[in-house]
Order: sequence, then C-alpha cells, then structure tokens
Amino acid sequence: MSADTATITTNAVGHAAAQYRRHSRTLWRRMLLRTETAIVLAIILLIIFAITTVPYFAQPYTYLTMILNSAPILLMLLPVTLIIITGDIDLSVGSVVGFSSAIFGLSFHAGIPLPLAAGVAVVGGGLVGLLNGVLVTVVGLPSLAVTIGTLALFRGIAVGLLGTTAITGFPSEVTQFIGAPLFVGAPAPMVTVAIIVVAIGFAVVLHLTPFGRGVFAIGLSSETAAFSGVRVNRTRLILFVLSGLVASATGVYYTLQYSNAIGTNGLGFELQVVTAIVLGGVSIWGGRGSILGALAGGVLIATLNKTLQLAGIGSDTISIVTGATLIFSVVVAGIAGFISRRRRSKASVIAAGVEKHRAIPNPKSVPSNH
Amino acid sequence: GCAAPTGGSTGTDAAGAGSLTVIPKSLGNKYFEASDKGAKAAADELGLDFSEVGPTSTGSADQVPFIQTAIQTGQKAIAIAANDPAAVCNDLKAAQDAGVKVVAFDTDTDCRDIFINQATVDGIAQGLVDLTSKHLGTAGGTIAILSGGANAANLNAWVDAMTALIEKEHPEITIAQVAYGEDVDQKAYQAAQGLMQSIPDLKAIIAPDTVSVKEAAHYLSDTPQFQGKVWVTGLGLPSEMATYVTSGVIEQFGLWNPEDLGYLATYAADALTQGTITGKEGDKFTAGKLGDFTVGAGGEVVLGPMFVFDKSNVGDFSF
Amino acid sequence: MSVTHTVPVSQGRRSFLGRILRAREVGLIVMIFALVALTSVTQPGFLFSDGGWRELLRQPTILILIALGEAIVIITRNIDLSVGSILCLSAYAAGSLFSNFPGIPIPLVILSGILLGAFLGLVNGLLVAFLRVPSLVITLGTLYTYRGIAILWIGPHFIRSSWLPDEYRSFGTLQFLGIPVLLIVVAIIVLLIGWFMTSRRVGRDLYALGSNPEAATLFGLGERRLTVTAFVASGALAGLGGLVYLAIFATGDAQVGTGYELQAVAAAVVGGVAIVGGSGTIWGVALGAFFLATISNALPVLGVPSLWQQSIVGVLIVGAILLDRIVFITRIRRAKRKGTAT
Amino acid sequence: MNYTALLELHGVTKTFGAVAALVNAELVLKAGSIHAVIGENGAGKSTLVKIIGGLYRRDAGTFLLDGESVDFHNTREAKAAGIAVIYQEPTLFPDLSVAENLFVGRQPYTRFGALDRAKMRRETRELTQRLGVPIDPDREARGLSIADQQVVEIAKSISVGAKVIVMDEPTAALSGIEVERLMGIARQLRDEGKGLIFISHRFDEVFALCDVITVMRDGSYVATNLTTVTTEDEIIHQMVGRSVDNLYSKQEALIGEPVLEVEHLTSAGVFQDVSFTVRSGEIVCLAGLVGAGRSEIARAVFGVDPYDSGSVRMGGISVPRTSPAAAMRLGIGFVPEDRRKQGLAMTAGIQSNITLAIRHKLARFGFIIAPLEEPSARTWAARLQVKMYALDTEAQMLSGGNQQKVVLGKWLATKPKLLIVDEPTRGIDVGTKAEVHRLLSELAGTGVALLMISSELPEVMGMADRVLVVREGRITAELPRATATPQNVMYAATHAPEVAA
Ligand SMILES: Nc1ncnc2c1ncn2[C@@H]1O[C@H](COP(=O)(O)OP(=O)(O)OP(=O)(O)O)[C@@H](O)[C@H]1O
Ligand SMILES: Nc1ncnc2c1ncn2[C@@H]1O[C@H](COP(=O)(O)OP(=O)(O)OP(=O)(O)O)[C@@H](O)[C@H]1O
Ligand SMILES: [Mg+2]
Ligand SMILES: [Mg+2]
Repeated sequence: MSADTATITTNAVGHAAAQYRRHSRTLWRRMLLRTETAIVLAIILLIIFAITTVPYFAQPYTYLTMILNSAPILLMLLPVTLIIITGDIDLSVGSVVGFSSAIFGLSFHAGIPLPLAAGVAVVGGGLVGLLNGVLVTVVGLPSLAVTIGTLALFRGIAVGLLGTTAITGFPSEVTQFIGAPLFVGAPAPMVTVAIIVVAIGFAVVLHLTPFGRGVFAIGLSSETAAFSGVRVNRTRLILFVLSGLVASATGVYYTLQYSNAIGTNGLGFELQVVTAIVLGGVSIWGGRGSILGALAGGVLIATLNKTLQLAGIGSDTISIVTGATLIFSVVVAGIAGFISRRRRSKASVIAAGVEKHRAIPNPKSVPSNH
Repeated sequence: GCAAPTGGSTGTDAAGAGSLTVIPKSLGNKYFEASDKGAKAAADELGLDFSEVGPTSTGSADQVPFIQTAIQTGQKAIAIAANDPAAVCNDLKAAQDAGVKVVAFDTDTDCRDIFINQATVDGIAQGLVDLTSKHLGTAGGTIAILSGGANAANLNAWVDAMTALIEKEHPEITIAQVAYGEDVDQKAYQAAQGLMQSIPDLKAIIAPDTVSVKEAAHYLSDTPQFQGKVWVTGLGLPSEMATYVTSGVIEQFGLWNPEDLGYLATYAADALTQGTITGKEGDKFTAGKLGDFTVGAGGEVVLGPMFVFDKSNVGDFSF
Repeated sequence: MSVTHTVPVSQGRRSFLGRILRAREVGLIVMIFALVALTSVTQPGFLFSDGGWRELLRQPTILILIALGEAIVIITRNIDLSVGSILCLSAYAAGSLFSNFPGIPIPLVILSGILLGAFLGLVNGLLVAFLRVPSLVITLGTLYTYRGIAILWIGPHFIRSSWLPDEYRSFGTLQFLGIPVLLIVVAIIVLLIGWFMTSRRVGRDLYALGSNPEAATLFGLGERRLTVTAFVASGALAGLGGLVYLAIFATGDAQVGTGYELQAVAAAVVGGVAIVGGSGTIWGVALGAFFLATISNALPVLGVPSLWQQSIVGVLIVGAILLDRIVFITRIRRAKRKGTAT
Repeated sequence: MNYTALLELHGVTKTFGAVAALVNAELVLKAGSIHAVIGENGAGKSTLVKIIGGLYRRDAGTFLLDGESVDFHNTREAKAAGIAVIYQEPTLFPDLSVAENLFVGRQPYTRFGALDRAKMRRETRELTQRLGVPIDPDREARGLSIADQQVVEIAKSISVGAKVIVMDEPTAALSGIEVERLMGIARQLRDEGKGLIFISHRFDEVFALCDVITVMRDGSYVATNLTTVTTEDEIIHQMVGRSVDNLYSKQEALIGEPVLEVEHLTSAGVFQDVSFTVRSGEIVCLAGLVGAGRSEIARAVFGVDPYDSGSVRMGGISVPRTSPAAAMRLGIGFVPEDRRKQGLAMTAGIQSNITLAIRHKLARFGFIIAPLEEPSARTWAARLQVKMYALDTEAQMLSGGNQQKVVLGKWLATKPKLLIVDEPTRGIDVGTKAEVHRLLSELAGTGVALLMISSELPEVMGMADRVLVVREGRITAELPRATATPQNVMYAATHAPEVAA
C-alpha cells in the first residue's frame, strides 16, 4: 500500500549503485579458483591419464561399471549434501539402505507385487527419516549424535528382520534392466538417467528456489535464518525425510541391482557419502557447497577406484589413496589460503575508499554456526 | 602380501599361458591369505599369470569391481570366495559370457563353472557333530552353535546341515541357540560369554568359523569355571588354536588345509581354461601334488574329508 | 556441524548447575546398575561368577580409553574419526615388536604403542591446527589412510598369542582384590585425566577453546597448541587402547577397531559431552563408555538373539541422549518456574 | 625525557591485502587519563585497538610502550606488557564459570597443584564488588547480561594489573544506568593512574568521560583535541569532513489508521499484559532500561519467540503465533538488535543478505536466478550508501555501521507496512546515524508504521511520535511526543507503575 519505499530520496543513488562491482573477483578467478572446478579438472586429468596409461580404461565398459558401482553413493549424497549445507549431518543413510532392503525384500517375499513392495520400502525410509528429523528438530538433539544412534538402530532392525535369510529371486527382467547399458555399447547404465534426474531436481531446489536459499541461510546462521522468515525446523525436518526417502529408494535399487536383500546391504555407505560430499567442497560447517561439487567428489572417488582397480591394485592401497585425496584436497585449499593471505598482505595498498573493501578471506573464520 | 600390482603385464600377455585372478572374501583375512598362498604356489607351478585382489570389507557388492576388472583385463579365469553369492552373480555371469572361467571356492554361487568345496556340507556337519556327540556320549545334553556372519552362505549351510543331522540322529542333543560373532574378535568373545553364561547346563559349543571357535576357546581359557564343563569345537586355524589345544582347554577341532583349497582351485581353473574339463559331472583332472580329482554332481569338486586336529598334530601346520 | 542447542539461560548458582551435571552422571550410574541388576537377576553368573565379574569390569576398558581421547577432542570443538585405525596400528605394532624382538622389555613396548598413537594423533592435530580445516574432514581422511596402511602393512599376518610374553598376556586376566588390574589402570588414567581437565590450566584452556574459539584466539590461549594437544592425547589414548586390546584378546589383524570411532563418539555424547564443545566431564564419559560397553556385554548374556542386539544398542543410545535431554529441559523448566514465582 | 607517555603510536599502517584499514594512525596515551578515539564506522578504530592488543601486527610505524619500542606477536605478549583490551564483542567463555573466566590462562594453583578455586572465587567476589556489581563467581558465564559481561571483562583487566585498558565501544549495548556505572569505574581506574582508551559513537559519553579526543577518518589520524577546549561540532566536522546539522530529522507524517494492534500480550516471566497500537505513518518508541523486555515483546510480535496469551493483529488480520514467515506476509519487517547473530549471515555476500528476506518475492514461477536478485541488492545498498566494494563482499568484512545498513536494506527491501527496529543505531557513527534517522522518518512519511526500540534517550525524544515506557515486562507509561521528556521517561522506566499513570 502506501509503503512505496521508492519515494525515499537519497543522494546520488545511481552514482553509488554504479560503483558496486557485481563480484569482488574477476570471472576467471571465480570460475577457476573453486573446489568444483578443481575436482572436475582432476577428474578429466585422471581420465586422460588413465586412458593413456591404464590398459582397457578407454572401453565403454569401464564407465558403465564405474557408474553402476557408484550409483548408490551418487544418489544418496544428494539429499545429504543439503543436510550438510544446513550444518546438520545424517550418518544413518547406509543403515536406511539396509532397512529399506529388508522391507522391500520381505514385502516381495510375502507376495506383494514388486512396485508396491518398492513403494512400501520407500515410505518406510521416509518414516525413519522423519524419526531422525523429529529427534533433531522437535526434541533438539544434535544430528551427529542422533544419527550415530539410528545408524545402529536401523541396521539392527534390518539385520534382525532378515536374520540369516537372503531374499533373492527378484525378476531377472528387472535386475537385468537395471544393470543394462542405456543402449548397446553405451558407456552408461540405465540408472544414469535416474541419477541425472534426481541430481537436477536437487540442484534446482538448492540453487534456484527460495527453499534452497533457506537451506543455505540455515547453515550460515540458523538464528539469522529464523529472523528472516525461514522455517528453520521445518526445512531441516523436510531434508531428513528427503534423505530417508532417497536412501530407501537407493536401497530398493541396490537390492535389485544385486538381486539380493540382506540386512548388511549398504554397510559403511555413510562415510563414503560424507567423503564424497566433503571432497566436493561442501563445508562441513554448513552454508557452503553445491550439488555439482558433491557429485563431482563422488565421481572423482569412483574414477580413482576404477583406475586403481584396473591397474590391478587392491583395496588396501585404494583406501589409502581415498584418504590421501581427501586430506590433499583440504590441505591444498588450506595452503592456497595461507599463501594468498601472505601474498596479499605484502601487496601494495591500492587505495582507500571503496577500493579498500575488497574481500579477503577472514583469517580467523571460525565456524560461525555453533 | 596382498595387492601385487600386476596391471600392465596381466593385460598384455593374458593370451599366453593363462591368467588367474583370485578374489578372496576380503584382504587381510588369515584363512584366505592361506588359501591365496596355495593358489599362488599352484599358479607358479603352472606358469600362470596370477593376481590376488579384493576388497578390504565384506559388503555384499564389494567384490563386484574386482570381477569387472578381471573381465576387462582379459583374465582367463577367476577364482572367487563370494561374500554374497547372489550379489556377485550378475557380474560373474557377465564374466562367463566374456569367456572367463569362474571357479567358486569356499562358498558356492549359482553363476560358476565349478565349485571347489573344502569338504561337503554333509561331511563338515557330520564331522563336527560326530566330534561333539562322541564327547557328550549317550547322555547328550544342551549345546549351542556360534557362527560367524549371519549372511555367510557356507556357514549357514553347515549350521542347517548340523541342525538337521542332530534332529535326525541325535535326539539326546538339543541345540539351545545359534549365535553370531560377526567375524569380529570382540563380538565373538562376548557372544561366547553370553552363551556360556545364559544357557544353564551348556555342554558344548560348535563354532564352524575360525574367528568364533578361536574366541570361544579364548573365553574358555580365560574362565576356568567353565573349563571341563563346556566343550568347544569347530573349524579353526591350527596356528590360532595351538595355544588352547596345548593348554588343554580345547581337545579337538577340524579344518582342511586352506592352502590346499587355493591350490586345488587354481588347478581346476587351469583345467577349465585348457579345456581339459568343462565342469560337468565326471570330468577328471590332476591337481599337482594333490593328485587326481573328479568333478561330482552339480559341478562340485571336494577337497577331501575334514581333517581333525588335536594335541598330537596341531603344531605341525603353519596356517 | 551446527547444533542449534538452545541452552536456556541458566538462572543459577553452582549448586543448581552442579545438580544438573551430577544428574547426568548419577543417571548413567543408575542405568548401569539397572542393566547389571537386570542381567544378574536373569543370569546370576553375569555378576556372581569369576568370569562374569571379570568381563563386566574389563571389557569396557578399551572403549573407555578411546572415548576419553575422543571426549578431549570433542571438548575442543573438534572430532577424531581415526581412533579405530590408530588402535589397530598400535596393537599390531606392539605385537610385532614382541615377535621380532623376543625378550624386549614390556614397558618399552607399551611406550612404543602409546608413542605411535601419539604420533598419528600429532599428524591429525598438525593438519587441523595449521591448515584450519575441519577436523571431521582430516580425520575422515586419516581414518582411511591409517586403515589402508594397516592393511598394507599387516596384510596376511596376524598377531599370534604365542608372540606375546606370558607376563603381557596375563595382564588381561590379572586381578587385584578381585578387580581386574586393567580396570584399575584405566581407572587411574580416568582419574588423572579427569583431574587434569578440571584442575590444571591446560585442561581448562581446552574447555575454553571449545566454548568460544574466537575468544580463545583473541585471548591468545594458543589454540593451535591446544588443538594439537587434544589430538595427541586422543592418539595416545587410542594407542593405549590398542595395547589393552592386545592384552585382552591376544590377537589382532588389520580389521581390529573397525567402527570404533562412532562408538567412541557415541560414548562421549552419552556421557554428556556436548558435540559443540566446551562442556562435559571426564567422569561422565567414562561412565558413558562403561554403559555402552556393558550393553554389548550384557545383551548376549541376557540371551537376546544375536540378530536383534544391534537394534537394542541403537535404541539405548538414542534413548540415553533423549532421556538426558528431557531431564535437562524439565529441570530448566522447573527452575524457571521457580524463578518467576519469586 | 623525564615524562614519557604510557603508549605512543606514530605512523601506524595496516593493510589487509588491498584493504588499507589504517594508513597513518597516531595516538599518544598518558597515564591517568581517558583518551577517546572516535571516527566514522570503518575509520579504523577497532583495527588500531587490535594492533595495540597484539592481535594484528602493524605493517609500518612505531609503537612505544613506556617509551620502549614493542612489537607484539600475539595477544599474550601484549597482555604480559600490561595492556588489556575489551573488544567490541565481549569474549567470555560461556561454559566456564565467571571466576574461571577472570583467571583464564593464569589460574592460581594450590600446594597440591590443583586450581585454587577458593582463591579465584574470593578474588572474583572482591573484584566485582569493588566494581559495584556483585556477580556470583560460580555461575556459568553463559546467560550473563551484556552489562555483566562487560563488568567481567573489566574485572579481568583490573585483576591482571593492566596499566593500559582499551575499551572498544563498551557502552554500545548498555543503558543509561549501566553506562553511568561503567563511567564511574573508568574514572576510578583513571584516578588509580591507569591509561584508558575509550571508543564510542556517543558524544555525550565522550565529553562526559574523556580528557582527550583523537579523531580518525578513513584509517588516518585527523586531530587530537582536549575535551575542555573543543566542541561537539568541531569533532563532528573533523570526523565527517562536514557538519551534521540535524541528527534527528523528524519529518511530519500523516498518522493514519492503526496498522499493528497488540492486545494483552503475555509471556510468563518475560512480559505481561502488553497492549498498544501503531498507526501508519507513526513512529512508536519502546523505551526503558536494558532488560526491561522490550526486545522480547518485539520478537513475540514478529513471531520468533512464543507467547502465552494475547493477540497480535496487522491491519485487522490476526498474526499467527511463532511464524515470522506469516508475519512477513502480513507486512511486518524486523531489524533485530544483534545484527551479527540475528540480522546477517556474516560469511555470506551483501547481495545474499539483502535478498534473504525477499526470496519468495524474487522467485519467478518458483525459481530465483541471480539476474533477478542483483537489482534489489544494488538499489538498496546504494540507497543506504553502504561502503563496500562489490555485491558479493562478505558481510563480516564491513564495519559495524555498514553492517547495520545492510540489515536495514534487507528489511526495507521487503517493503513492510510495519517495520520493527530494535536498536537501529547501536554502534553507528553520527553521520550514519543522522542518515538512518532521516531514512526512518522518510519511511514514516510514506505511511509505514514504525515500532522502534532504543536505549538512547535523545534518539527516543528525537524520533518518537509516541513513547511507550517498558519496565519489568509491563508498559508503565504512554507519553505523547509533547510530554515525553527525558525526566518523564526515566521516571517511568525506573518507578513502579502506579506513580506513572
Ligand atoms: N580482517 C579484516 N579483513 C579485511 N578488512 C578489514 C579487516 N578488519 C578490518 N577491515 C577493514 O578495515 C576498515 C577499518 O575497520 P575497523 O573495524 O577498524 O573500523 P572501526 O573504526 O572500528 O568501525 P566501527 O565504528 O564501525 O566499529 C574497515 O573498512 C574494515 O572493513
Ligand atoms: N545476548 C544475551 N545474552 C544473555 N542475556 C541476554 C542477552 N540479551 C538479553 N539478555 C538478557 O535478557 C533479559 C531481557 O533482555 P531484552 O533484550 O529483552 O531487554 P531490552 O529491554 O530489549 O533491552 P535492550 O535495550 O538490550 O534491547 C535481560 O536480563 C538481558 O540482560
Ligand atoms: Mg569497531
Ligand atoms: Mg533488547
């Protein structure tokens, strides 16, 4: 109504507005000096290296199996990325895979049609996600503690439900379809479509919607977010439910891919998921990160694994390489920050005034959201 | 000992004498390290290009990437002890489609050319039950079974066979509980403790996996109150069990020679790639120092009867 | 990880606060007693037999040690996920020292195990403190790296009980006045660390750092030194945990300690250490670890089917955190109501 | 030389990369004096303080302490040399007790090598008593009021025997009585021969307390004046480079229909039976002492805090409880009192901060893309003349005043019908303050209803159409502009309600 603020007069609006640069760093710096770019570059370099030095790497089968093997992680990391951006964490996803696998297997075993059984499992996953969410938001418990507890709980239920039975005998049309290439000779399996669709969905939600703005705001400062009309607890609750849904859908997929429902399905996936996300430049303190980065982190690990496996190297070395890559990625960022801090403090003073508000990383940027 | 990088060479001269990838349940597992040692020895004798790769964990699909690699690098044969027979099946089928011969050992899967069985399921069940019933005598009593992973297909088969056997032939014995030690020392120890304390009049524990039997023996040797009351037997590695056998806590336990298992699997793989055998019943082949073997029903080759260890021989083995 | 812990403004005096803190520990003690009582009523042997009594008291020692280190790290607002891998390396290192140098003095081996742990912790600490990267990322990396090194190094080998000198193996079962010597040693360590954390400057500084890292920087508390100290302590305690593991189980392969990291965090949290740092007591942590270890000790004895044990552990972990929270909130509410009434 | 200054800084320079925070700073502090440093937001005062405190190292220039050149590498060295700094943000450790906070890093030990808690408790009690504010030494620092935190900080600096005590805007969060108390303590310290550096944006305090005033502008030294011979106008001129003629540019606005109607709002233990109305074009001020519960009332109205009973209506429509989102949809905007924790995401860019509250409005078909949000951010930053370099500059890089402008911009961008502003000019320099006042007044002129909370009486007097005085959670007086004198307001704020009716 009358609050037409445009009528407020201020001196030299146009002039001042023109003074602000859009970005404090040049385009190439912004594009190149970011984790996503570095990781994507690393993937490309690694693939080039592997193609030239590792026999058989160039075959489509390599990429087909690489995507197949990493599909569960690539799917699960999507909602967990959002959770980590709000500053929470969900360590129970691996157990939710097992849980959903158990529900799915038992439902199928009980004669429920496959799609319905899958539906039951996904709904079950949503419910356990809701349980996590309620404990974290309504009760106010720290998510790390809660999901360490439910990690044991959901896994325990899965193992308890299935016991020593492994439910197999899923229709082979379905299991074969899942592992089949998109078309004959294609370097990607069917599940690639699902990954891409779900990833685009999450990327759009996170980066292009008001909801996604809220997600970032919660991670940057949940108090400020609440004061800005972000429904903080509702958002966090939704994310935990989403995580449960996606993890349980992954559980159904995993069960079908390997045609086996057992209680230990998805064991240890949680740390792989977190590793991929963190490698992809998502800040574990919340507030920073992207779907692209997290996915790239997952793909980099998958590519590394594939390269080493094809080179005949066993899992012991692979696990050292994975750990070292993770440390290396943050160490490089740390050292780069250190050097640029040193270099800039030696650089000459450009000018006072507006120029002096050039952004530099805060040397003591202690996680602010504690 | 593990993960010898065989990369380039494996690929290039795969066309030569033959090449074999052995995939154990996991790296760093004593039992499989022993079987891999036997496999390596056989491969050396045969001049095979040999590699041993595998996961460090025992997740159901953890072995899959290594099967894929074997397919891609043009291995002639794979010898695998599957953690989860169903989960690796699709990829093993793909391997067979690609012309790779698949030998399952230790644990059977549906998608293989041949299965090298350490001993028949019935043989193992019979062996362990016989040891136990002989000890218990006609009086019989309550016993418990302490197994490893709840999803280990071979262990479950043995447990089932033992249960059936006891029901059929030993009415004097009752099985009170089947517990699982999950292949983890601490859990197996606690499970053994749980069984001994919670089952009154427990007379014996049969532990058909190496971790469980070792930890059951361990708990027993730590706890004199149960010594002489609870009798423990199972399938164990002599190197791990020696202490308990010498000290008298354990009298007898069984196993086969895991090195021989790997050795036999390698000869079978070679015979398959050479075309000497196809895996059908009645095929015959010679496995070096182990002598001649015949493929039995369902493409199964049995290493031999279970070997029983006691005070007199337990020190003679290195595995 | 941000935890929006809306800790209500405490009105009070020490006595009130003290009561809350004590309630936490009292609560744990009550839960432990309840668990032991319940188990002993069903299976008297759990408590009233040599073996039961000994296991009850000595099984928790490993978890107590690594949980203590984890707690110190969490108190500084960090986390250490590499403790399980460190424990494994230290246990195997000690075992192979015994086997390669027969007759080597036991104290020397113990020292080496602790030093190896401390060194691995030092690597964590230096990376975290000097590169200012989140400890969760660094220790997740070293969780893999240390484990990979363990598998690569240990490979097919395993510690045979015959490697260990009899004196060392007897540590595991030795009792003094009916109490396992291991527990006595660990109890002394708990007392020492507890005293250190409450009564020495460095201990208080560790709390201060976790309580408000920005203020610690402004204050010149030496955050780097403190961070490194915490990780070294955690590494050393994990190393000691490995030695105790060796004494109890007299065995060990490359998979020892897998998954301990989350148990250690769970024990610290159940013991009342706030995951955001700055608060929690060492006594609480020791009790929390004792509680968790006793659960996995007691469930098999209670005859709970193996397959359902893990879910009960999960329920109890969640339940313990939940209960603690509810007790906390109701106490604050009650105090507030009292405050407004007057 | 027989008379050396306690502390001397000459030609001190400090750059952060391309940012020159200090260019040529000068400061000469004598023992037994209180020295004010003032300047616009971003003039470099806090940076100077941090150099003195050893948090930053200067790039160039001389730094003498007692005539000796010093170069601190960390805050510990500065502390050891007798310098105590009380930073803009209190820096207590919330989980430690008050006594422990006082003794962090130098706790006394007993004979047995344990902390001597009895001694710490005793000394804490003595110190806080001496400062006139007894605080329980055993309580956790978490939950102490800002004023009490300030007292603990001062006690800390006294107990270490500092000879130089620097206070960076210590009064920003305090109310009149607490400021008086603080000034009393400062004078006491001065009379003990200590040198004090006092930073404040409030001229009345500076003139009442300080002996010398050093003015800074854009990181450089401008002038040092003796308080006795200079005037407020002169100082302002030195600070801003021009004179600020009207600090409270209250415009006449047409007061219209009620916009916000609050009835019988009660939250047990916090506020009781609060009823008031704000009309369009009207500026209503909630006055009172710090801790009277004004912020809580505002937060309950906006929905961030719950309340037990009562009702809130906007333009006749009931505002749902505990839903800021709903309140915003009904046209309420809220500039909270703690801009660092509640107003801004400190590590996010200016643009993201300004557009956070309007993210739903910016969306087209549910999606937001950067080109849509840039114009709003640019316009509002420019209208408020935020001193910054680029739209993605992190909020934490801005000086306090500029941060406050960003928060204002963020809420003005929502085009509210009712804007609640809690301490809108806390920590803001005179020039900007006048700017903010003009802006709020213009806003009222366009028909926006304003509910303002301020602890500064002149601001209340200068801006309000109506003053509601809050005391211990109750509205104890409603004073129209004409009768709202400082005396009346203070009386109502400190006396039981039956007197002020
Ligand atoms: N760590 C830093 N990195 C980059 N720029 C900084 C840093 N610290 C201060 N600045 C810049 O230096 C200038 C001086 O800041 P300072 O905080 O000293 O101002 P101030 O006079 O204290 O302002 P206020 O009155 O608002 O507190 C500002 O422009 C600020 O943005
Ligand atoms: N950040 C804080 N930490 C601890 N206590 C606080 C904090 N903010 C306010 N308080 C305390 O809460 C109570 C109510 O404060 P509130 O902010 O409502 O008062 P107010 O009248 O709005 O004062 P102000 O002038 O500061 O806005 C007081 O006792 C105050 O000291
Ligand atoms: Mg300042
Ligand atoms: Mg307030």
